[in-house]
Amino acid sequence: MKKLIALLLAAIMLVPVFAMADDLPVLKIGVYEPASGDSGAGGKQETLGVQYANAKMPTVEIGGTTYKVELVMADNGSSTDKAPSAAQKLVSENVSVVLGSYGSGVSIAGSDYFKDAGIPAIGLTCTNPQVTAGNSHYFRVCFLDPFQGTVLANYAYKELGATTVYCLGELGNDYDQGLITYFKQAFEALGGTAIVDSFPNNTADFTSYLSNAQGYNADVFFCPVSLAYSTQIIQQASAQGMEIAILGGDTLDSNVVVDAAKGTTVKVICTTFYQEGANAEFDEGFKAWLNENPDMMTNNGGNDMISAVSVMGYDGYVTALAALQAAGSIKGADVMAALPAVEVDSVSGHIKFDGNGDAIRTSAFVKTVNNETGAWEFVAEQKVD
Amino acid sequence: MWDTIFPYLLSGVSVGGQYALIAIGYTMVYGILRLINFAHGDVFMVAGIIMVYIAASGLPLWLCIPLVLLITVAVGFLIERVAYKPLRSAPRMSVMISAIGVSYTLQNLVLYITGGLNKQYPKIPWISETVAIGAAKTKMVTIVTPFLVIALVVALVLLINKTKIGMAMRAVSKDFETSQLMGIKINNVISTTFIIGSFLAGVGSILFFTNYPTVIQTSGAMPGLKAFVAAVFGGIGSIPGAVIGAFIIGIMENIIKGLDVILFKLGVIEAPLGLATFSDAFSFALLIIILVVKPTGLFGEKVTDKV
Amino acid sequence: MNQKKSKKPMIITLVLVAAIYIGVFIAEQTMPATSMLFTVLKKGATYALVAVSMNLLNGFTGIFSLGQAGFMLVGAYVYGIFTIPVAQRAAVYQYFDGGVIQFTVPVIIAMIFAGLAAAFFAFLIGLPVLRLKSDYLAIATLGFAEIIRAIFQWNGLGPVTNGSNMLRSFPSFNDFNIVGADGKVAVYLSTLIPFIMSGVCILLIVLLINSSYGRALKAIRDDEVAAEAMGINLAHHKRLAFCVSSFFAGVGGAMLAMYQTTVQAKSFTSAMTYEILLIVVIGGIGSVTGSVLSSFLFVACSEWWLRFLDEQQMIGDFQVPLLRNGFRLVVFSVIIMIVVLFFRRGIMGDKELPDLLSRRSKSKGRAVK
Amino acid sequence: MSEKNMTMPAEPLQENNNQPAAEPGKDEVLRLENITMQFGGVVAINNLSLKVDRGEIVALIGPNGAGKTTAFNCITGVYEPTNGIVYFHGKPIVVNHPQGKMAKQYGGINGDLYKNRKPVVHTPDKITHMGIARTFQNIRLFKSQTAFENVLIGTHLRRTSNMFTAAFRLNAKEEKANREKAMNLLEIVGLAEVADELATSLPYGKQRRLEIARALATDPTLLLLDEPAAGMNPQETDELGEFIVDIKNRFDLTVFMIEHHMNLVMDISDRIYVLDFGKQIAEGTPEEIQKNPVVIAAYLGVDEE
Repeated sequence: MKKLIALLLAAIMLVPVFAMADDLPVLKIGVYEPASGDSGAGGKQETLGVQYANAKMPTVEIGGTTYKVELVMADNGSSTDKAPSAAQKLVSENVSVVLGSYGSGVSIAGSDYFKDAGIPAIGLTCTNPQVTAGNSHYFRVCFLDPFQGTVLANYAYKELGATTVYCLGELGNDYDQGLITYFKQAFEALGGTAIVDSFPNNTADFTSYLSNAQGYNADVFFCPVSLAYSTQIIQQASAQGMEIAILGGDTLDSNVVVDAAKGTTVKVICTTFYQEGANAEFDEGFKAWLNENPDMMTNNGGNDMISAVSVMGYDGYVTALAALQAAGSIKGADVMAALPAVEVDSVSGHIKFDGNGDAIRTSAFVKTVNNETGAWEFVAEQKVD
Repeated sequence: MWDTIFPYLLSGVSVGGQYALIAIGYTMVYGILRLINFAHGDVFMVAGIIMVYIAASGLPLWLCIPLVLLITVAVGFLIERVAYKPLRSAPRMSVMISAIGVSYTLQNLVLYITGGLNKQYPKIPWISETVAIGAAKTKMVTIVTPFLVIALVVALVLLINKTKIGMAMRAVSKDFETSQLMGIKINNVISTTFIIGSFLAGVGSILFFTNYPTVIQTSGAMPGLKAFVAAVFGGIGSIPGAVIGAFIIGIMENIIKGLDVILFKLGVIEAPLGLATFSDAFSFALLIIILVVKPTGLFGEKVTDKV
Repeated sequence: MNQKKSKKPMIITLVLVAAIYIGVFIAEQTMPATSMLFTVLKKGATYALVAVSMNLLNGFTGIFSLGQAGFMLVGAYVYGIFTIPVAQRAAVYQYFDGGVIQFTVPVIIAMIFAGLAAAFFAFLIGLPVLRLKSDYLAIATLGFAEIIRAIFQWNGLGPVTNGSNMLRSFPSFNDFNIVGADGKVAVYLSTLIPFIMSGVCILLIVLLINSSYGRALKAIRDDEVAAEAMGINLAHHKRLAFCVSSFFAGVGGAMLAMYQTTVQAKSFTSAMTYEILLIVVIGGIGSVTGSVLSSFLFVACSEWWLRFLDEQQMIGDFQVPLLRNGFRLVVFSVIIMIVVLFFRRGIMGDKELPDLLSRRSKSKGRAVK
Repeated sequence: MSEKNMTMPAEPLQENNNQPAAEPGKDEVLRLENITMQFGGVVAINNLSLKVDRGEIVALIGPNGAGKTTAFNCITGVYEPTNGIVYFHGKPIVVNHPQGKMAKQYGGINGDLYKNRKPVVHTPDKITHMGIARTFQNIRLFKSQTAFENVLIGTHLRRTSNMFTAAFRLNAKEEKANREKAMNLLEIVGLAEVADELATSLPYGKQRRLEIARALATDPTLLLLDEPAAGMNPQETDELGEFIVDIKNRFDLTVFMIEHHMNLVMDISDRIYVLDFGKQIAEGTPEEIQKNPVVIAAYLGVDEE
């Protein structure tokens, strides 16, 4: 028995030796994203943005030398207990900077590992303030939940004329719970009532929660949950013939959601970072790239619709390169030092960090699903001052 | 008030029916092998995945469904032959560990195949249509389920009481060794049990995933455990017991999800207590109460083991 | 175990163990702290303790319990709750304005609390379920773990448990490193400390197993009726084993918290218990040494050695087929099934390192349980 | 004989009425009073009454299925008798009368004899604690442990240490004493040289002796032997006979044994009780029993394996 295992391991240890060397010096960027679990779909789409950027800008010139940029992927399995080893994997590969993650919980879970290794991290779509709060190594290119929560609350109250909102989040998901809390604050400040409810993870049967919303006579069903759950909720809502609108955060901005809502009567609205069409050049390039790579297409949910998380992935990569160049070194510490001053104009707009390391964002896009055509429709660009 | 509770009952009945179909598999296997087949819930999940891929391959649905059931049955049969048969003489603990191993393997296999992403379950015409019952709207499957379950159970009970193999099953579940000595082909009986169990799990998965149409490797775990609880609750070895237990659990857990609203409507509480958190835990609380108070369950007959 | 038996193997064992500890210490000072090796060692040490604690029940007392994850959860939470710096609490308990507990206790005390809390839950659970037969007991304990999980996630307890949100910024393994004046780490202890922690705990368990009580537990495992006829009080001894096992599971939970740097109830699922059970099985039911060895093997394979299976590999220009995210776990579970089916005695059977070293071990060859 | 059987219940009955806590002769070790054990419809023991005095070797014989082992199980607390009292050194250690459902459907003898007495139930370990040790008809050794460890476990119940003192080896003196005691016992039963062998790897006869050694380790005053000579050849049986007498004297024991080997029984026992179909059909010295027609009838054609 022991022999068997020993042999097996010996064999395993040998394999990586065959990895090919490259003539250009290599610079590693860690991609810390869920490829499996509840947020797997979103994580893959976000990763696509990074991969596309890497395909477009495979090399970068830093301090006179040109480096080949190599992406090191680590699947954090959308769960806080798998996160540490994923983070540790990136650290052990000596990446210069980490991009990610989709989902705030795993970002927080990985944070300390990057911190201890002195590697800066750039959050792409983790919107919970706690990710960057009280640390100097975590940055973020997207907006924050207090902002998004306010935007959603305003929209629900003013545009949808809602007075009662039923909020449903997943137990133990920091993104859901955070956004719901800020939404509740903002919405009740406006004079509405928000009822908060949670479901245990791996829930499939949402019918009773939908009944709850009706039971409370809610005007809006607010569920900023992972794609795994939001699709379920939409389909079951249509089965129960629910009239009230389903409102969600940036996680809902995905073609998976569109497919679920297509052909139903369920009204799905969400806030997001980017509206397809705002940057024609990127759109075309990205779609073309997807169509060339079938497995990328599958990772994007089977069609070439652009979800905002991909854009954020792209922008994160751009920001990272800018930081590397500004640092003039591939040492994590130097990059960390350079990041606060970095400013870039990219697909999702102008990116500049505030004292917390959060990109200063003043506007979010609101979009809704067209149930016939099965496409996102731009509703409004919401600003909060 | 009734209008408030009715939707929960509806959800409860439909999910209960689906639990029932899984629970029967548990109760039969336990009745014969005294083994908690931890992998049964995963067989149910695998059935769902198979449907996803077969339907994606573009076969017509009327062909998909029988095909899915066939493959599911094959899977169940193989599991028994590969993972349990070699351990026939081994202590119970090793068999149970093997069952856990199988469950682990199936989940990881599906994780690998699906890449860890939720898969959309194909829409099966008729049963996924929406119908209105009074105020509440629901899918056709919700109404179909209980009747289908009852029909299947009746058929099963007939099979067990009227046919030769059924008699053999009863004999084996009464006394394994003796019936072996009496020349009953134990392995055939056990295989048949697994085949029936997997078949029902397959049917259950079709109903379940039509209602809640996404499949992921963990989809089977919770329904599996709850179905087992149902089986114990109804009395291990008793098929009607399993079915009744399943319906009770299905209804209760949905009532609990809605308890906040109900109490809210009754004016007992002003703000929700978040009791929905306990919708899963409740089943297990019930399990433990039953095990402690009446280990034989509602309809189980006493199993006397020799001192 | 007989006084006539030579002490030599014992001494060799102790020397080996000491050598390992020294090796760990040296490795930590010399090798880069970012190496995957240390992650494996830290997590391995944690799992080793939990696996041994489970083995005490399933292997030495013959109680088939599947509650381990639940007790780890209790331990992890209690540790977190009592060690999060007061300054940080406002941030951690952001939705429960800082929570109710506004003090901290030293790490060691917190770990003991963690163990005691887990043992207390075990005591409560044990009262009803320990009377149950093998697999009913298993499913009941599994259920209890799920219930505990739900309780800790309930927002009603938010001010204490932070509801379903994660606990974080409590002392982690890395905080054991001694930082010099220059802000750089002077002495690395982040791997040695967990080794010492679980080493001490495992030593305690071994001492118990080899004491008069340990023999009584083994007697219960072998034959309850005979054990009772020898005047061994079944209920008392089973409860004892259950509480002790849970105590150390709780301590293990606290260590897991330190390793993960964050704690969240939702990750303590039955899947975690299954993993630990499989570790015990691979190591050999009834062998402490086995559990320890297989913990490190298991962690190393799943976190490190087999990770390459999750990524596309090129050998020359040839792309190795099948390698894709998740393949690692497939290979892994197949290995486990092979062990479960064909190597049921696991790595060590029910032997310990000293048995292997002693010449007598031949005559002591034991039957499969 | 049979009228004796009828009169037996009478005396304890009066006894209970005037003095509930029976006060028998002080050299009486064990007394069964109207013990009846009923499993569902089956009456395994029917109103069995017997006594064993200090220093005696008393045998309980009877055809297979006569309820001998059931009697042992009632004494040692494995079963709770449907009705009757077991006195040990004059103290009632088991008291029961038909309860609940049993009370109604139970038509047996003396059903209401002990109505006025509170049932006393002890788990087997308590009874072992009081000083009754037993061996098993189908050997029940701890299979994963050595002969030495098997005996050592027998010393556990007299421990003064608790879990912590034991784990931290604060009970070293006691531990040492126990180990010596165990080794000593192994020498007495002549198994010293196989001390480190797995119990289950020993030959049959040695396993039986080991079981006795293990029982002795619990410091009993009464030793219950369930077919100690089962499966032994005549020579081994004779040795066993001497051995039993020897340990009886050495440890000042009282021995109550179930046995099929008549030569053994006739050789060493002072008195013999004969059971058939759960009823006591005879009692007396070996000579009386050998002459007793009822016994011969009961045994007619019953081979003594």
